[in-house]
This record gives sequence, structure tokens and C-alpha cells, in this order.
Amino acid sequence: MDFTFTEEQLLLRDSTRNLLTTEVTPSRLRKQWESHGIADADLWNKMLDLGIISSTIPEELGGSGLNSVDFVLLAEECGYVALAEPVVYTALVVVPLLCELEGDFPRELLSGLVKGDYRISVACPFTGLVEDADTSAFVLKFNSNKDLVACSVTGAELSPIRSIDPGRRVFGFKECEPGKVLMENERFECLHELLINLMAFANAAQSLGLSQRMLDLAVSYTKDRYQFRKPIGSFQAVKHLLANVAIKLEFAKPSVYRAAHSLLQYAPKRSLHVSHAKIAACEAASLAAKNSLQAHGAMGYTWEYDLHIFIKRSLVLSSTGGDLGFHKARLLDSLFSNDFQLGPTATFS
Amino acid sequence: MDFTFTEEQLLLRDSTRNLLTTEVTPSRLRKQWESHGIADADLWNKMLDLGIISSTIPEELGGSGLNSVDFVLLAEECGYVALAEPVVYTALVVVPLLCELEGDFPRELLSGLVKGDYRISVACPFTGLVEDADTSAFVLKFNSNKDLVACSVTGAELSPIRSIDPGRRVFGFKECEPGKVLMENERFECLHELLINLMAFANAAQSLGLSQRMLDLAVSYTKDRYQFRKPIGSFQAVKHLLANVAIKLEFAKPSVYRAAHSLLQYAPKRSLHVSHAKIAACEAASLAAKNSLQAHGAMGYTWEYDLHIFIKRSLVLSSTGGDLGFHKARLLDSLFSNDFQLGPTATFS
Amino acid sequence: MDLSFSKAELEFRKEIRSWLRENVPEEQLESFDTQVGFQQHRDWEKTLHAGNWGMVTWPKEYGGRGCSLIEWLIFEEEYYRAKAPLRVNQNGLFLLGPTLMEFGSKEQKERFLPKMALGEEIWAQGWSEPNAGSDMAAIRTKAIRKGEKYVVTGQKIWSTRAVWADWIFGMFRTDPQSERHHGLSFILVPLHSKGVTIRPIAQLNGLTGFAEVFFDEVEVPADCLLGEEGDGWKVAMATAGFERGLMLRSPARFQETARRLVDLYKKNKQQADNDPSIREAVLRAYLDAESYCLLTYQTASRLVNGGHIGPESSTNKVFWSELDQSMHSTALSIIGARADLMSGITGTELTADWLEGWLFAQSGPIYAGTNEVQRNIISERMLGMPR
Amino acid sequence: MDLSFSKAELEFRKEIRSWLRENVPEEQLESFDTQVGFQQHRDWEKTLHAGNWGMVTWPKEYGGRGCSLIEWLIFEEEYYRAKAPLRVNQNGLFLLGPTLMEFGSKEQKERFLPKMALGEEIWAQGWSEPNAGSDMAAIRTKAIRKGEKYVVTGQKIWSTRAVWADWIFGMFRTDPQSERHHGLSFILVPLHSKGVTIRPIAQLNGLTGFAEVFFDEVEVPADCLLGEEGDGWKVAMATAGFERGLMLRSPARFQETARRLVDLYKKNKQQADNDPSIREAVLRAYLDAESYCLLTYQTASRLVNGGHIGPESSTNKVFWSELDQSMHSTALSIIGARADLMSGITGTELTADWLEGWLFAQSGPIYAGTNEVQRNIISERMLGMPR
Repeated sequence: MDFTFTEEQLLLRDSTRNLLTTEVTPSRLRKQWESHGIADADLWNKMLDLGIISSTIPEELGGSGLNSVDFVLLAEECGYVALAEPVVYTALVVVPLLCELEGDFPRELLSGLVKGDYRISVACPFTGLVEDADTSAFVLKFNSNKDLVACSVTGAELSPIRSIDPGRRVFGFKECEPGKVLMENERFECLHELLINLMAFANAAQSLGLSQRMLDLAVSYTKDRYQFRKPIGSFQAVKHLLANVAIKLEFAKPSVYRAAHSLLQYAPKRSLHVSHAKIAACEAASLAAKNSLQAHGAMGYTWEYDLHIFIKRSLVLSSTGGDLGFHKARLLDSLFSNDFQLGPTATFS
Repeated sequence: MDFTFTEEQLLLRDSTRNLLTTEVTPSRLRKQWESHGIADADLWNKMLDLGIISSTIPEELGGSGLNSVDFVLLAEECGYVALAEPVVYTALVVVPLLCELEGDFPRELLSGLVKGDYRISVACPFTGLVEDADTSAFVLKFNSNKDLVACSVTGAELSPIRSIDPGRRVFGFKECEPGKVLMENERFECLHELLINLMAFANAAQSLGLSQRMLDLAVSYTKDRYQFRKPIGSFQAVKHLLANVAIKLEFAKPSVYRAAHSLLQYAPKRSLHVSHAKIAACEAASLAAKNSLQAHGAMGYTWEYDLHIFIKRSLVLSSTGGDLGFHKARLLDSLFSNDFQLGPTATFS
Repeated sequence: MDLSFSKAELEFRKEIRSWLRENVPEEQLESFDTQVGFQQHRDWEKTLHAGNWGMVTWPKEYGGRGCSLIEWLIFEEEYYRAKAPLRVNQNGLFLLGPTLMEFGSKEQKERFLPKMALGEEIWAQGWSEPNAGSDMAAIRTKAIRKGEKYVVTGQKIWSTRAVWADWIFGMFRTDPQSERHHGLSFILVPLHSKGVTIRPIAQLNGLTGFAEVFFDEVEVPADCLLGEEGDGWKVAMATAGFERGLMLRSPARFQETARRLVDLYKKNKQQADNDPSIREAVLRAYLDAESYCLLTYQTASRLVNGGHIGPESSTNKVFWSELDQSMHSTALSIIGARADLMSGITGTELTADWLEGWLFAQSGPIYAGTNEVQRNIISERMLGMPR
Repeated sequence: MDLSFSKAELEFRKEIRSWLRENVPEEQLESFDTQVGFQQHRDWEKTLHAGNWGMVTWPKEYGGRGCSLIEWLIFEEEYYRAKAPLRVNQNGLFLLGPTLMEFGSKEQKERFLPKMALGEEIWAQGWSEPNAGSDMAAIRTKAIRKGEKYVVTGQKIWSTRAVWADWIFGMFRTDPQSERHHGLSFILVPLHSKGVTIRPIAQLNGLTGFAEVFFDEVEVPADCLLGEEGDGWKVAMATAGFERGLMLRSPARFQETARRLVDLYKKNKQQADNDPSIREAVLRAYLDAESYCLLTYQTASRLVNGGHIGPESSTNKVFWSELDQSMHSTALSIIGARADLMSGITGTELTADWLEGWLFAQSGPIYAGTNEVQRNIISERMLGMPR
């Protein structure tokens, strides 16, 4: 039993943090917003050159072979900067899904990703919407026959959907031809569950970083903002608003790390662990959003101050990858089933 | 539309408050506890002499003819002092129930009450338990045939039940003979609903007073208790604990007063209004208990300090008269039915 | 206690209901935080005034109907029921209006109130300054008396409606030596004066609902002083009381939201019941909106019977703002997977109004005195706890 | 990261499980806040010690097994799973023990630790004084050095276990001129000394779980000073950290409560589902107890790898105490109409344990530093907010 990250994993986290906080600044995000829906290709290419995009692709295909435990800390950092480019979904959803499949075409797709030939997106199993469809060559989705297929974006009908988060680039997607079957429907249940788990996990990890960012902004603002001749951060009411966020976040983290481990190990309870992680991390982010905004007062409510970038992103991460109702229902089904083990010795069994 | 009490009603409230706070002190309650289950007959007789017991009995039968709106403020005051004698149940449950019935026997029972010949209790429609059965001559209950009957206590089997509140004197009750039928079962639905409404309303009204008492204790304690060289009541965290109680209590009150009015008027939505009142008032008391205790710190956790008298009573009032689940379910049934009117113009319609 | 409406009250309800049925525009107006929408809303105020519904509780001589507070609540219920437009002049009608009634001279009332009721002059508020938000006594913007004028220099911020309004009211430091609550005066300033610069501030929804207002030696006629010079704090506290209090946040607004929430839940029941917190939250929304209505009627009755509004206006502020937040959060939970979407997906309901409402609800616990400040007021003034 | 147990860890689990199966008394002991129960629990400590399970993480020379923190967590899981008795000597084992290990001299360790592990000397804590509860620096009880003794005069309060314990530890003012955090020393006092008067204090459940302890010129040998004279604050802070931290509040305790709660819900599902808040609350109890377990294993792993415990012990304190309150409130909601009953009604389950637990849970946010103080610590030391 060892619930810590390795020195190496932490070092990689630190270097990624340095890179991201330098490159992915709020002003860069705002520029992308103003581009009216055009993706930040420079940023993507930079991440590609640095090997972050391909980091979870197996080494034999040219990637770095990071697993979900290695990558979870990087996903957290991507959340911290509210990275809009689909780096986390590529590394934590598209790649592991393709790695699950046999045959040449999936390997081909992975190689193309490594080389930067194209990007690949997935269709949300709940809404059918596709993130960043316009910059992708292929969209992975389940067709009406429940086969997993790779549809070409060329010729497909893309209808842009507007999110409250201007950084979210999402589309209705209607393919013009059937798409190439990656896996027949006999593995549908399993792959469908996997896809949801991967999306939910990716969102949970990013939500941790987002929460930390909103907390950091509020702590820093309330140190410098004076009212009644004192920094407002010295008032107990403000302190306790933020202490509550810190508590919620502290206790959300290990549930996300456990989910990373369970996904890696194909643990029997992995879906439950992912649902736990999604709920805990998204609720932490939601409290961070609410309380940080309250601690900021009117300043937090302005467009020019950066807090809302993170608030809006947290709403996106909560609603996608299975909403809280989906994940609660999944947990409740197990929790109240007759053979479910719980209590003092059941956590790691 | 006039949502205020009359001058007269307020004066009666004030004089009752003076009486109760003088007579029903915590040390008197503690003495009763130490009597190991013997009721405080002196107190009952005093209330009888003052006409409080018979206050809701019609004037033609020798009472004062107060209605539920007149009496609600008095019930609040009884809650404020955690009066253990069954004054409120007599005035707000037994009497209105008997007044609802035709025939000579109910009138006879009411006359006996006025004269102080005996006391009458009711069996709880949820648990079958009877408050203060040992001091009563009759117990009103629904028999297995759903008739409302008055059972003589003489010869009945009473099994004392222990509550966390040592002031609650409650018994399992098994009559030795069938009891006199007061009303045949064709009016069961209606009387059963009435009985529950009366009990719930009585508890709601007392819970308001209890909440105020717990709040008052905490305010007063935190003014005088110094920590870090300041009265602890000057710390925002403590202030806000109690401000939250004040808010909850302020908003619970009018729901209880409306319930009083709706019961008096046989308003079509009276059961819903009672449920609303029960939930709001008991939740206010529950928050008052929790936050007052927290504001007191260890002192509040001692037996010798009086706060726990009120905390325990609030638990009794919440669990009896229909628990929160019962009242929520009743509201939900209506709220989600197709013809339920709600929105800006529906409150008083 | 009589919780039924009198014949006259029922008549009044009938009258406003039928007027609204005929006059409320069928299409929703643009947001009044846009230039076009602002003008549309100003026109709507004129329409209201034409029907003599501009401000029903005001005395007849100032463009009102002399209605009681109970009638005001009825008016508001019908107004929300009819989905009539928001009041672009709420700063004037609900805040400055009552303050003028209490502190204004006869000339001031005649000068300002009718044009306010008519929608001809729309008011911005100037409560905050960069370093005086929750702490209003830290105000620094000066208004120095020079003959028959005040010369105003400084800066206000978070001024709602200031982008397109005609006038602004607020506290200014008329005694430059003074500190904190002293030496402040309540002054009305025309926004079209020379020396006024307005910098719109975009809110979370991207619209410029408030502004920063800079005053560079702006000359204001001395008769724009409301109350006595140096009495600004007293006047402002009365205004702030109105803001938190009865008039501005009609229960009808929250009851309408609760009704829509119940509706949303019923339409999406199957999906919503996945999350076991939702059913409870919907019930609570209904009960709390109802409680808010009940307490408001109780307070209105008390005032009609000669009572005064006290620190309980702070309990109102906390209650409605948290209720509003929680109802909108619940709605987003029901909407679930589409909660962040502003445009609809084919075959699903458009839910952008809940999302917009959610954003707006986040401002509730902040404006008009943060809820932290309100809780201080409740504990100190209502409960008598030490400062 | 490896979240499976090693072979050695699994062996250890098997060993303690089988020992407990054979040794845990079948009948529940009386509360250790009664005289009879206290003795029963003291005997149980001796039984544990006889099996060499007195304090598994302590070094072998002091009566322990030298187990790792992970093994400690396994021990606790099995202990709660087996419904073994509460530890009457927790003040000694979990608070003073680690402090002695860190600050005690060799002689002190040898003198005190083995008797503690053996249950021969049961410890009370003496943290609070009438005017020094949350504000420990306000301590006034004096311990004046006179030759080879300290003379102790003053009063402690809320001393858990003090009614029947053998020793008490706490901070005393050794420099009578000093103020606040300075001039305090950490001293161990035998409760059977001349001049000690113990006034038991009854708690909400009527039992005397704590006491007021009066010291009237009590003479204490100078070698009962722990750490240096004047270093009391430093020593106490370390102890308080243990208290809030890892050792004292095993996740197993809350996971066992969560398990019982799920069970209670399943047995009473139909009635419980009347209240739509319950299902959500039960799910949350499970998730939060699980999260508490995960964070504890994470912290234990970090400590095993050489890390230190920091202000996150305050996050633990707030989390477990609020979780405990909320689980017990949920249980009472499920029990509903019988929630206040201590004795059973024929044909229904006896639920007094939930009620007792609910009362006890109310003390969680108060003792070991109120949750208000913990939130101050979190915001100041973990987040770096200004004092």
C-alpha cells in the first residue's frame, strides 16, 4: 500500500505546470474567444512538439507511454489554466479508447496522432455533441447499431453550439457516410462504460486544478483588497468561505487519484471509483466557484476580471462526462444492492 | 388581507409569557425529572385555575372560546419555556378534536376538562403511544375498526417508554375494554387527518418558541463569554451561526401563523399549510439546537447548563406529530399533481 | 388576522390583470443592459405610466395611485404572472423615490418624482467606490460647495444602469476634512453633465450592466442636495433599507421562478430523479418561495398598521438571494448534461434562460450589501450581539 | 502508487482479525463514563496488552509492535469491524504517547509509556480552563518551581476521563509574570495527589464524561516536566496536532457508522423515502466516509515516505466531525417518529444507539479545538490568509 506519487511523476507535474502557466494565460484564452471560434493552433502544435499530446500513447507507437496515474497530475494542471485545447480529452479519452481496440486501424490512428497528422474527437455518449469537431479529422462514436465507428469529418454536417464558456468549441455532428467500424457491437457495453469513465475521469482531474485556481485567485484578492481598514481576507466570514473550499478540495483529491489507479488496474469497482471522483471533484469546483466569487464581491462578477473563465469552465466539466445525476444513480445502484461490501475493510478490497 | 395579530391577542401573549417564565423555570423542570416520572400536578392545577387549559373550549361549555389563531402565540410561549405538562396538546389537539364531534359525550368530556375533573389524552396515530396517559382519565384513539373511541385509562395497560427528553412522559397503551365510540368510521379519513394536523400544528408553534429560547441563550452566553480577550459573540463566525438561526426562525413564523388561520377557516389547503409549518418550524428548531450548542462550546454540552433541555424537546417535537418525511411526502404529492396551482398568485387563493 | 383579499383588493387585481393582458408586449424585450433594450424598457415605463401604473404606491400628485403595500404586492404578483418586462428604472422607483418622499423638499419631489414615474429620467445608483464597497463609510469622492453649486470630483463604481441612465444618486464627501460616516451628503447628479465620464463594465454575461463613473470637477446645482449637508449617511441608510427591504424584491419574482422550476422538474422527472438531491431541492424552492411571500405579506400588514421596517430587511436580503441561487443551481442540475449550453440542441428544450438566471443569481449575495455584511447587521442590530 | 496491500500487510490483518475474533467480549461493556464501565475498559486494555496489541505503532521497547502507520490503519479497520470496545486510554495512547516519544527524556519514556500501553495508568487531558477554551494561551493555572517540585494551583475544566483516571497532562504557567503563549510548561500531574479535587461534570447523556479539576498547592515532582520549562506551547501544539490528526480519528470509525446507516436505510426504505433528502444523505455518508479513508491512507503513505503532518490535520477535524453529525442526523430522520426514544416499542427496532451517537456527535465540532478555530487555522496556515 503506497498512496503517493513518485518523484518522477511529481517532477513531470512541476515542469508541465511551469509550461502551462507561462503559455496558457488568461489573456491568451481571451484572444481565442475573440477569434470567434477558431482554435489556437499554435498552442496545440506547441503541446504536440513537447510530446504532451502523445504522452499516453504507447512507446512502441512513438508516444511516451504514460498511464492514467502518471497523467492525472498533468490533467490537474491543464485544469488549473483552463486549457481550452482538447489536450486532456485526447490523452485521457481518445488514446486509451483506441488502445483498447485490436486491429490495424486503431494503431494507425494513434500513429497519426503522434505525428500530428490530424486530431481525433469523440462524440459525447449523452448528447451526441462533439468537442472541437472542426479541427478533427475523425470522430469516434457509437452508431445506431452500437458499433464503435470512426467517422470522417470531411463532408459531415457540423452545427456549432454555443456554450456559456466561450472557450468550449462544441458541435452537433452528423456524418455523411457510415464511418469505419472499429469494434462490433458485442463489446458495446464494455466500451460505452469505458468511454464514459474516461470522460468523467478527465473532467474530475481538471476540476481539481480549476478549484485550486479559483481558490488561489480568491486568497490573493482578499489579501490585497481592503475594506473597513483591513484586508477582507482577515475577516472570519471570508476566511471560512475559503477554508470550506480548501476542505472540500483536500478530500476530493484522493478520490480522483484512486480512480486513476483503478482505471489503470481494471479494478472491479473502477466505475464506482470514477463516479465518486467525478462527484467529489465537480462539487469541489462548484463550491470553489461560488465561494471565490462571493469572496471577490463585485470584482468577481466582471468580465474583465479572470475568475469567470474558471467558473464557466467548471460548469462545463460538471455537465459533461456524465452529469452528477448519472454518477449518483450509478453509485446508488451498487450501494443498495444486496452484495455490496462496505464498512471499515471494504475500501481497497 | 391583514396578516397581523390584534392588540388583544398580543396582550394575552405577553401576560402568558410573564406567567410562564416565572412559573416554568428550568429548575422546576429539573425537579420534575428527578421525580422519576411523576407529573407536576401543581403546575397543571395552576394553569387550570388561570383558565389556560380550558381556553380553547367554547364559552357555552365554560371555556374562553379561543381559536387557533388566538392560541398559537400562547403555544409559542409554552415552547419557549419547554413546558412539559400537556397544556398545548389539551388546548390545541384534544379540545378541537372533541369540538368536531356531535353528541352528548364529547360535550360532557369537554365540561369535565373545564371543571378539572380529569384530563384527556390522545394516542399518536403514527406510533400508538400516549403522552401523559397515567394522569389522564380517557385516551382518544382510533380502534382497529377505524372508529374514534374514548378509552378509559382505568384498567388499561400502560408501559412507560423512555425518551431522551426526561420531561416527556409517554406510554405504550393497551385498553382493557373497547372504549366508547365517539364517531363511527365513516368520518375516519377526515378525523384522522384533523388529528394529525392538530398535533403537527401544536408542535410547530411550540418549536418557534423553543428556537427563540435557544437563540436567546446563545446570544446571552456569547455576550459574556470571553476568549482571545473579546466576547466570543463579537467573532463573525459566532455571529453568523446565530444570524442564520434568526433568519430561519423569521421565515418559519408566518408559515405557522398561516397554518393557524387555515385550520380556523377550514381552508382547502390547510393540511399543506400545516405540513409547511411543521417542516419550517422544526427545521428552525433543529438549526437553533445545533448552532446554539456550537456557539456555547463545551458549556452547552453539560447537563448542568440548561440548553440541552430545549435541544431535547426540539427533537421530540420534530419526531412527533408526523415526522418530516410524512409532511414532505404529503406536500410532494400535491406539488407534483397536475392541477396544483403555484406561482405568484396562488399563495392565498 | 384575515388572510383573504377584500373586495377592493380583488377588484384592483382584476383591473391590473386585464390591463397587463392587453399591454404586455408579446415579444420579450432585449436586455436593458443593451442600448436597444434600454430604450425598449424606457418606452415600456412610459406605457405603464400612460395606464397610470408607473408606481402604484406613490401619492397621486407624483404620478402614483396612492395604493397600499398590500395592493403593491398584488400588483407585483400580476406583473410577474403576466411576464411583464423588468423595471429599468428600479433604482429611481424603489430606492430614490421613497428616499425623496422622506427627505426631499416639496420642490425636489415635484421636480424629480413625476419624471421618474414617467420613465423620462432613468436613474443609476452610485453606492460604491473602488475602495468603498461593503464599507460605504470609506467614500472619498468629493462634492465641494462653491456658491450655488457643488463641484464633484472622484469616482463611483458598480453603478447599475449608469451606462445609459440620465441621473445618478449617491453619497459624496462634502466636508473634505471629515472621516468615515461624517461629512457625507446625499446628492443627485445629472450624468450628462460636463466632466462626467462613463466606462461601462461588462458582467459575467458579457453585457454592460454596470459602469464606472468618473467625475472631473462636475458642477451640480446646490438644490440637488437631498436632506441636509452632512446628513448623507442617514439618508443613505434609509435608502439602503428600502433596497434590502420590501419594495425591491417582490416575492412574486421568486414564486414565478419556483413555479418554472417545478415545471422543469415535472417535464424532466425521469432524468432528474437520477440525482436524489433534486426532489428535495424542488420542494424546498416551493416552500421557501412561499415563506418569503408569507413574511412579506406579514411585514406589509404590519407597515399598513403603522409599524416600521427594521433590521429584518437584512434577513430578507440573505433569504431571497440564497433562495435564488439555490433554485437556479437546482435547475442546472435538472438540465444536467446540457447545463452549460446557450443554444439548443435539436429536439431538446432551450434552457439558456436558466443559465442566464444562474449567472445573475450569483450577484444576489454580493450587491446591495454582501450577505456577510447583512449577517453582521442581523447579529448586531436584531440580536444585539457585540460589534 | 500501489493501492493493494502487501503480503505482510495481509498477514498482519489476518492475525489481528483472528485475535479479535477470539478476544472481543461478546457483551458490550458499560460506558467508560461510569465507574463499572471504566474498570471494564481498563481490563480490556490489559487484555489487549496481553496480546501485545496495546499500541501497535509504538516501538517494541515501550510495549508496542513497531508497526507502520498503514498497519495502524489496518489494525483500526479490524478493530471497528470487530466492534471492539472504545479505548479508555486514548488520551494517553494517542495524545500524550506520541508527545512523550518526541519530547520526553529516556527516563520519562521508560517511566510512563509501558504503564500507558498496559492500561495501568489511564490519562485525563487538561487542555481547558474556565477562561481558556478555544483560547489556550489564556491559561492561568500556575505551577511554581520550588526546589525539586512544582506547586500547582488553579483549575482545569472539560477534562475527559478525569473522573476515574490516574494522571492528567496539560499546560501550566510556570512563569507567573508571563503572558499568552510564553512562560507555559507542559507538566504531568498524578490525580491522586494531595490538593487535587475532582468535580465530575455530567454531559448531555447524563454521564460524567468530563470533570473540573481543582489544584490547591499540589506538589508535583520536577521530573514530571515534559520538554523544557517555558516550552509548553510548543509541546502542546504538537500534541494538539496529533489529536486532530491521523491517529485519533480512524476512518474505520466513520466507515462503520456509514455501513450501519446504509443498513438502517435499507431496512426502513419505504418509510425513509418519504423524506427525499435521505437517499442523498445516505449516499453522501458513504462517499464522505470513503473519502476520509482515502485521504487518511494518502497522508499515512506520505508520512511513511518521510513527509510531515501539516495544517491538513485541521481539515480532517472539520471533515470528520461534520460527517459524524450529518450521519447521525440522517439516522434520526430515518427513524422518524421514534427518533427521541431510548427504549423500544414492541415490534420495532431499538434505536437508542443512534440517539446516543447523535448526542455524542454534537460534541465533535466543539472539542479538540472548535471547528471555528480549525477554519481559522486552515485559512491562515494552509492558505496564508492574513490574521
